[in-house]
Amino acid sequence: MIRPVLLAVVAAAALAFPHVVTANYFIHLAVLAMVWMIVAAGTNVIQGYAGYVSIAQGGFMGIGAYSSALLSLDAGVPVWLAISVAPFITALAALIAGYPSLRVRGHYFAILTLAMNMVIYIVLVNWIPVTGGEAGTTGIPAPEPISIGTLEISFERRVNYYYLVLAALALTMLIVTAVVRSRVGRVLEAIRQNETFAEAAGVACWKYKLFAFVISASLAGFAGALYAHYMSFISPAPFSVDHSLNAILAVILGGSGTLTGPLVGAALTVALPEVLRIAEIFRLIIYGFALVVVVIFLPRGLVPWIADLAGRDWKLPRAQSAESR
Amino acid sequence: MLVDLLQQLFNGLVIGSIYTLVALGLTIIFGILGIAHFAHGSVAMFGGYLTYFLILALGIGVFPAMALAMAGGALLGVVLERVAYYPVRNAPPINSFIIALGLTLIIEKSNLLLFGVDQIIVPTGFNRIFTIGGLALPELRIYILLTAAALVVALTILIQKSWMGMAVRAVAQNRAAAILMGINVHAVSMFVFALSSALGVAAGVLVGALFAIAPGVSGGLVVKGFAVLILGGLGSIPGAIVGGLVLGVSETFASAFVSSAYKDVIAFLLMIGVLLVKPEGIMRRSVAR
Amino acid sequence: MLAVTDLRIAYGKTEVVHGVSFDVAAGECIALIGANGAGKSTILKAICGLIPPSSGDIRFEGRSIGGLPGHAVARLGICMCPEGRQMFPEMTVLENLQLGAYRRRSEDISGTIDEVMTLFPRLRERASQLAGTLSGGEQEMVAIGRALMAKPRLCIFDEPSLGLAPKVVDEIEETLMKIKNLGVTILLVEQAVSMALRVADRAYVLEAGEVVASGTSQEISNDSRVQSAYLGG
Amino acid sequence: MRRLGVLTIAAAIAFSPLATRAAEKTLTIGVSDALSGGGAVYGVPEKRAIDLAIEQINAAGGIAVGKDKYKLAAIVYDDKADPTEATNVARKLIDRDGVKYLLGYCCSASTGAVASIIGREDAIMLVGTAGARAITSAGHKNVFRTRPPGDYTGDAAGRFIASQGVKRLGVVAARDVALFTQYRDALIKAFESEGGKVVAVETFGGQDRDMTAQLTKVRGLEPDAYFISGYVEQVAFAHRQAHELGIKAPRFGFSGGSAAQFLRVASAEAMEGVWDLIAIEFNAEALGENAKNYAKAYEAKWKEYPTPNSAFAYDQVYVLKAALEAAGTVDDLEAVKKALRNLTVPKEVVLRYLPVDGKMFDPKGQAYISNGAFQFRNGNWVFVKELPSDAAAYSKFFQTVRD
Repeated sequence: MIRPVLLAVVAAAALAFPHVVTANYFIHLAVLAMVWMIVAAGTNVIQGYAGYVSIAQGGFMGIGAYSSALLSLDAGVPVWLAISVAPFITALAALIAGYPSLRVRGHYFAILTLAMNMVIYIVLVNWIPVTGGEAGTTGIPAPEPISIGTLEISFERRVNYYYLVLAALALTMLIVTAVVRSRVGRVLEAIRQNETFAEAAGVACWKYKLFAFVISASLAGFAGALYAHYMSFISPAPFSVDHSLNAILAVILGGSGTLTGPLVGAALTVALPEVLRIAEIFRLIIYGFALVVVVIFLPRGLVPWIADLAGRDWKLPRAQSAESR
Repeated sequence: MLVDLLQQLFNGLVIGSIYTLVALGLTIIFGILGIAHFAHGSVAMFGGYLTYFLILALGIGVFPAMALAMAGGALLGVVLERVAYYPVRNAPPINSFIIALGLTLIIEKSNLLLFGVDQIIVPTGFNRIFTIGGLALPELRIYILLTAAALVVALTILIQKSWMGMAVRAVAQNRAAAILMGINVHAVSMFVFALSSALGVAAGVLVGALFAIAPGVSGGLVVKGFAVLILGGLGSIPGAIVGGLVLGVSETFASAFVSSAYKDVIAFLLMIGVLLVKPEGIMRRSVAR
Repeated sequence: MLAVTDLRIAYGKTEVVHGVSFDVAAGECIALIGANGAGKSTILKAICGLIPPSSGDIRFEGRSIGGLPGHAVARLGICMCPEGRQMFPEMTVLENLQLGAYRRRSEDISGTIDEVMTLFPRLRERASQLAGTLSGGEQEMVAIGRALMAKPRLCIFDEPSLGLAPKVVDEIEETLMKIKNLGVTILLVEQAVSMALRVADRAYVLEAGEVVASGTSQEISNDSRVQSAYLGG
Repeated sequence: MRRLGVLTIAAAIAFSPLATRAAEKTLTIGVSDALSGGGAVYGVPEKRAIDLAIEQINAAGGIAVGKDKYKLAAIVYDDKADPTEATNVARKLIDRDGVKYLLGYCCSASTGAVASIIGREDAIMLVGTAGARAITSAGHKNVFRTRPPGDYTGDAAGRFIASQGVKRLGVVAARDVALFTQYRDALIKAFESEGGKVVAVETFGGQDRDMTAQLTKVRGLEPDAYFISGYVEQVAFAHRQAHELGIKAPRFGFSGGSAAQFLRVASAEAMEGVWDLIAIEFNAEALGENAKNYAKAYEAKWKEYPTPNSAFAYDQVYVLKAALEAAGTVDDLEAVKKALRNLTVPKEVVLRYLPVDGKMFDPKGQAYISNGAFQFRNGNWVFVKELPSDAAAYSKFFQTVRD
């Protein structure tokens, strides 16, 4: 009963936001937060459901961002098409990288994805004729304006871009929800809880893991594309390992293996430093502590914890708590 | 031309000996506890900074300062094990992994806070350069090789000959049996963290003497360490030694003959290749041998 | 020497040992016998501190050791020769034996090594071979020798004959007799019931986590239920 | 850095017109510079020079705009020389802090990123040390730069190296910082047009501190001289390693660090005889009274001698002051832009600018100074000679390029 109401309230708040908080800067932050929510929602599929830590999400975001930017800049592809194609390009990259990598488990997989991210980063930095190197790529166009009757909606305007990203986020959540509530989602949870068991039960685990990995990556790529056309400028820096860690933090903080947790986590990682107005360095130290403390004391993350505190039966597909295993 | 090859080989070995030290610390932790201790590079950097400030503050030489810093590093290692990893020892591995990421952030940024953002260079005073044929052998690089070699030998003796070393190997090979022998696994964990952090500090000092310690250096170092680990086999001490030198030399040659821009990529390709073809690494997997 | 009273053990919420009591006197050899899954190994693990008991008492020489960590139990002189031998596979035979004496690491152990090697001459030949490369029987010898290295006050054998050829099982029986005759207190868990009863002074029969019979080995051998269930009679 | 709660900020924005009316007028400017990381060797001195200039201007009564006197205040953020961070900082300064004048900007990549988006924003950007050509050549009407682009100096440097009798040159240089690549390309072109031959171009990346492999490779090709350029932190390592490899041939370079910055990494022995071919950024002896006073004041305030390029940033503030006073407004950006474009070189500046058509900035907002050759002798940089450079001719070419 309570969930549809809550959902409606959140949706209404999101729609009203740019008209209530009109300061450009806060709309800017909200756009960034939603971009990160898309990344975190994707990361959650591989990390929260399948139980595999991928430290390549930042890199995949970069692939999406650069492919969309370069398609529209150099190949003259319409921006709408470029943004729509970017997740598929990223998915292809993830498929190629993931197919051999998912033969290994646990730490090996994490280290391998870390290496993947570093390779992507090094290529972005060094493939200067294409990417522009560390100095980045400038002048990335916003999506072409849409005309509805006489009304022209320009995405150079921040408010309009806000609604674009909001719609993208809604689409993302539809996809993720569909995936985790399907048979695939149940198999992924089985893999997380005991892969050997699942394997023994005749499940071709690698197919499901690969699927989860590719979905995660392509959502990161989607977010990257949205980011590129919003900023109009990209450089390799936001696609480094640090930002993959940020995605992992968002998932862990909010509640891994829940639908809402990663969104809350991502919003917090964007909003906290602004609210606290603290120096970057303290922020990162606090992030570090947050990771350690949450893993030790709230292994299920903030959202399930608060839900428990509220004593409500939120029927979220949620991770088994660590201590019960 | 031969001189240039030898020069590159020598340079590669010097870098490789540092990679070896980093990888040794990572490998014994992984062998015993199954933890990918990502914060290791930041601990190494902490050691480098600490050594630098000890040299300035106490007016002592680089080796005594390094010894003190290694003791400090050992202590830090014990604290990390107790406070952060111990509470999640029975949880799924993903938890310890995320703890490791959190610790990396904490230590890395605390270094910034404590020691500032400027790059620092550990002063050694080893400025002489020996020349044999056309081969230039800077005194500093020779000392780095020797220091790394001495630490590797000391570690090998410790692990092979002492009771504690035996206990470490026993826990790595058969944890339950080790407990039945009366080995305190928690004490071994702490010992391993102390030992590996001290080694990491030594590596940090060498990096700081040869190049510089600065924000961002640790990330590269720890990733190279893991590349070595995977090359040599997770948990293998001889693997770390051989893998470190192989990586150092191949990187130098790649940089000279293929592309200095993509030398790191080459290292990763090597690592990914090994993982896929021979996941146990080029040496056998074990802390034992 | 060892007194177990009303011991209960649970895995998660499932209780698998339901109030077992038995005792071992100094110098005695006691056998716990029972079918697979009767809870024998679980009881041993609890005694050795590898799993905590949910209730009940384990006393060793008058001191309660229930819930004590494994290494602390071992240091009191309770030594287990575990099921499946549990070698340190990439260490030499000699190193495996040395580790057995870990609780005596401040003492000179060369004499004990000599004694064990006299007991198992084959181990002397194989001293520098890696334990993981030995045959099952040889590994069992290493496991027993390793347990003896600790100069245990109580020596626990968990299924020493498991998975070994009949000829080797005979050798193991012989060895156990030798050890018993050295005056070592023994707690033996076996599925090879007839062998166990030949070695032991007294025996307890476990079924589904409960003691269903106890007495001298003679009495147990003659018990009709035991005969029909375990001795093929 | 100001540390205020969001609410306080909101309040400050809401009530700022009131506040200005009540108190004496304050003009808040934004400063974005690399205060940490590899760019900090340029960014920190730059920020210090700006602080010093603000302090001096305020002590002298502020800026006279029409009938009002404005005191300057600065909001300073660390952009880490990182392009993304720098654009975020620009957003914060413009959108959140309501700043109209942006100063600082030491590093090419970060500045280039901001310059690429600033055209759409309602703000004026004054660039200090960042040398990538595109920052001003892109032609945004609200960007002005005191430092000349890298290729302007590189061309003069290439001719100078050839004039030193060098026939075969080995190049080891930063891989992808536009300032250095553009300088390098101009240098190679000029050097080869004088009949020289470049035997190898080896590069290193932003985090590298080990150039031994590249140097060893170039050493094997036996060049007459080396050219090594990049940020100080790295170039100092290259010189140290060249020395360690027993390289005796002359080493030319381009990085513009102070002697102290180099000596933190390389010994005086390793640095002896090394050339730095730069725009004559700062040299108290060569530049006269203003420069001497600047050096004295900087040293008194910050307990260290100013780095060469900090003067670009110092001059930025006086340029802004002169333009605001000429425009007679702080709010009408169009008027201020016009004033900047028509500005003659203000008397307070430290560097010796070469005006184009009598104006400090050319039509693309670019200023020029002369170039010079400095050599490291006995632990310090010594000014050896001026390199012939034609600002007017370069400016003409500059109007035709966009990258």
